[in-house]
Amino acid sequence: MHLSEILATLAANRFATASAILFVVGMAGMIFNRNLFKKVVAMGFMDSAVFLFLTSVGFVEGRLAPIVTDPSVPASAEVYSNPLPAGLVLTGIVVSVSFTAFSLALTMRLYKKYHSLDIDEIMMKSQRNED
Amino acid sequence: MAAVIQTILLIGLIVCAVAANFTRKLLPTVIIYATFGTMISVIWLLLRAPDLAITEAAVGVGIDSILFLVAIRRMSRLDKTGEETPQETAEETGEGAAEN
Amino acid sequence: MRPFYENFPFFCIFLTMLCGIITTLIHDGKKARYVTIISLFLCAAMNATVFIMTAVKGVNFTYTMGAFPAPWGNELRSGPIEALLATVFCLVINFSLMGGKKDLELDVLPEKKNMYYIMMDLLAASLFALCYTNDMFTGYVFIEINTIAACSIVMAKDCGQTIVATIRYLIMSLVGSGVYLLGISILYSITGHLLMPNLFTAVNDIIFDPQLRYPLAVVAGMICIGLTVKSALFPFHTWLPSAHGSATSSSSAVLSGAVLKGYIILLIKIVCRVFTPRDISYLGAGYILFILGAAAMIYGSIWAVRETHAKRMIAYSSVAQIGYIYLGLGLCTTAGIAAAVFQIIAHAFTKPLLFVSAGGLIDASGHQKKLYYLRGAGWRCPSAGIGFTVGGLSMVGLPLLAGFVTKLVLGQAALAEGIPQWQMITALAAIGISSLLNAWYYLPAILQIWKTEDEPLGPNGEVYSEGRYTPSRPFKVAVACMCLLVLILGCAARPLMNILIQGVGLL
Amino acid sequence: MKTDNWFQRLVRWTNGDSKPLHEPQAHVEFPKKETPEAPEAPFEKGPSLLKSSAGEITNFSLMVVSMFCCGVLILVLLLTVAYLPRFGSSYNAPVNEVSQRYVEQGVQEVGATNLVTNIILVYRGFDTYGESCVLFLGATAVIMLMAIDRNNTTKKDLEELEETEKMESKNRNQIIRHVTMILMPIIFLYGLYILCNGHLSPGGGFAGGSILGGALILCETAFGVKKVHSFFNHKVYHIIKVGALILYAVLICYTIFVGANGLENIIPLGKPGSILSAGIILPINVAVGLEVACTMYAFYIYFGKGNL
Repeated sequence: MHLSEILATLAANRFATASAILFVVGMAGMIFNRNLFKKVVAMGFMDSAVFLFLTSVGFVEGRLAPIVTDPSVPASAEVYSNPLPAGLVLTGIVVSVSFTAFSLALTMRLYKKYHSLDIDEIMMKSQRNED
Repeated sequence: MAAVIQTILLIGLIVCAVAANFTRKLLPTVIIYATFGTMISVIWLLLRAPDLAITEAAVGVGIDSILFLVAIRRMSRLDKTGEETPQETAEETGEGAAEN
Repeated sequence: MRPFYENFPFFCIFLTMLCGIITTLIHDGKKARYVTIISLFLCAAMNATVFIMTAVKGVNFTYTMGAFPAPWGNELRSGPIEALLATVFCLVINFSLMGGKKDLELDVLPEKKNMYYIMMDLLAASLFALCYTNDMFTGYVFIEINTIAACSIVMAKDCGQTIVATIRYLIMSLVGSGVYLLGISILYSITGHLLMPNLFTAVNDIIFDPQLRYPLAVVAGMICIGLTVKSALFPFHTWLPSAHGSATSSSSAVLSGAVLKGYIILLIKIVCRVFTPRDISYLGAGYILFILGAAAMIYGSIWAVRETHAKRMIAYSSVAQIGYIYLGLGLCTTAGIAAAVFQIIAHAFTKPLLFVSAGGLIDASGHQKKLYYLRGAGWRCPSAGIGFTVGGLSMVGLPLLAGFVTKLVLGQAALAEGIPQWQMITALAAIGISSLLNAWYYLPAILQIWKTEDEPLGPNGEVYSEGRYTPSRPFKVAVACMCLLVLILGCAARPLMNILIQGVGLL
Repeated sequence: MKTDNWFQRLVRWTNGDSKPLHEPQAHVEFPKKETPEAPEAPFEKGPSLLKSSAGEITNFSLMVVSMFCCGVLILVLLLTVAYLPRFGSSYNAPVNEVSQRYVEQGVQEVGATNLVTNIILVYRGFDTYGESCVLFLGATAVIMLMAIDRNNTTKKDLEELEETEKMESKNRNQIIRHVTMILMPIIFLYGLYILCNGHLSPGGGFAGGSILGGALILCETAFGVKKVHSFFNHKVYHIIKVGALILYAVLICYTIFVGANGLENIIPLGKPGSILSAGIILPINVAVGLEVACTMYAFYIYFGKGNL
């Protein structure tokens, strides 16, 4: 595969390309950023990246949103786009909210106890308390 | 035309995600997060997934940012040094809810 | 009309979920406890029925969740291995709850006890679902339930250290599930399916397609990485010792005995049902799992040798034992996978036994957690001492105990025909070195707890040697049952191995 | 200690006095880190939290390593994307018999004209039930952490909480109050519409429920926690949440059991397109919506106040 070919495909699959970059940015934020609050925000970005990719998989050029306008006429699969990815993403969004809330609650408790959001500092303090 | 709008929005998403990692304060991070949510819900409209757009606008932009703001308010109250104005935060929270 | 027992997997999942929801209204921790334990014993009975029915006939069955057949609706699929593992999980959770009762009362506030049992109920439900599911996305949803419940039972102790451990655990887990979800999304985009049997045919079609082979390899890698992060394989194990070492003892027992295994079962099912073991080794993921497993066996043991904190030592030993499972899985043969499943079962009983009895010993020594202060604790609380001894010796690999059989079957699987020579040598060397290292840290610990002369005083000069410490009856029952199960697994392994090999064929 | 020969070490080990690999009396002193004060911009006046606990990567080598890892990962993923089928084409693998049946027979088989709702609530109802359990667990976990108890709250904290409560009620903003008076009914109505029309138009339980939750939160910010508690207190919260979840569980259990055993489903589907149609979807949407609204409000209130 030539580089030009690859670039052309990347441009055509722009949603997938963007979500790949977003995913890595979010994951890097989750792993390397020391601020707990930002880890939580980065988690939101990472999840959104996956959802973006999944939704773009369901899109078909020139088809309508999967809501049947006239139920008396049998729907044709040629008219509506694929509804399955949207269903999966809907599930995923709600899951990610509960995780956001949970990790924020943990962050707040840690801030209350150690007065810091820096994970390294918090770990150092908690180990010192233990010894 | 559609492709151009989509590309602009996608670049905006990436810029938001990178910017959120490098802001100094926490409040801008939340605002960037809300911007990100708004953009992604527009993208979902473009991708013909209106269910997702509504849910993201309500959950990702509304509830998530409210939670972040409340967390910041609670934590800054724990900071004894801070004399932050509750009114300001309350207004923002109200706006977040009204966006729904 | 299907036979009635085929409904049991579905009943188990929903029974535990409903118990969890109803427990919200029960504010009395004691009643919540009874509800949980009774429902779990019921589930154990139901899962055992499914196991016996399927193992005797040597079949598996699918169960449509709703009126719509498989590619459209959800589906459960059950065979001997799934049912056996679900039974094991019920028993493990129950024994851990029984054995860790005293610690639980100390560590968890009374008004929050019912929430602890909610988490346990839903944890059990998610483990059953992970065992039985036949759909990748259902797997993802229940992985998330499992994650949140597992994190909550770590933080239930509610001191600074456990919250730090929880957030580290949570972040690593979320990275893992994000990677897993991206993996199944890419898989969906190239095959168009989420159901395992349909994926199997689709993957068989495209595996030699030069265009799609690379995405497929990335997918295999991502699914493996996502699930190994969550099950704490060697380079991703950093969260495990702090989470398992600092939680209350029933939580540690459940986490190491059941939670880690849930993800591995899903991985085994994906390896067998979506890909074939041969495909996995063709795509290169099998070798990576094998090498990481071997590295984990040695690395975890070395860190356990250096550790002086009793529960963290056991937690590092978990890292090593998880390595055994991945070593078997990485061999990518039926015998290897059967050995991995056997190790899952053996470790599922041995590690909770160790954690629960360590909790008892620590209790008998005035809550001092360093190994040094546990000296003589075996005499103060004989049941806990016996439990620790049996568990430790099983880990070391004493014949007639479960751990020995694991090493034996793993060795046999590695020596079978068709395994490359370097894998053979690596596997045998890793098993040998790891056993030696296990002996190095478990034997002194066992010797110490039975030592009578020069018992230490507590840091403030307390004397523990006077008076015996009386453990509660559930504790004794739990320790006795788990010791017995470890012995049975060690003595009667041959028939079980036959069932497992048959079951892996049916996966 | 280090001068011991191997035999003495062995003896000490068998006595359980020391660990062979463990340095005797290893006491790790954590170096006190000098955190350089970040240069303060003149407009940055405020609590220290909002100022400079950004926690960026300060260590240079770590930064290089992380950049390298990210670069490699991005390259791997982009190469994968390059091999993926083309975006938006109708020949892609996901456009297969599975999605075809969802589109063509969804309305007849399940009854809702919103095909996404069909999928998440009926075809793949088990997944979605698991998802609402995640929400339930999230709420339980947050309550477990944030509810006021003797572990996380001291007397001083309680006093402080009361003080802020008083201060907030004193200078509650008039503008917000009036705007809320006007907006509240509209938002509630909108939420209910989205909730109950989930099988006919975009939306459904999750979106509608979070809008309702948002309305409750707005109510709390404008009128104070006491006003909200007059109609939504701890007891009501528990009853609604558990009731909704049990209703959901019973409905989904019934459909699964009946469907799997080939029995006849007695719930009528109704005429597609009317509000009372689509069998179990409408009650499930209402149940989910109530649960989500309760959960969102609980998140908010436990974050801010620590009790409901």
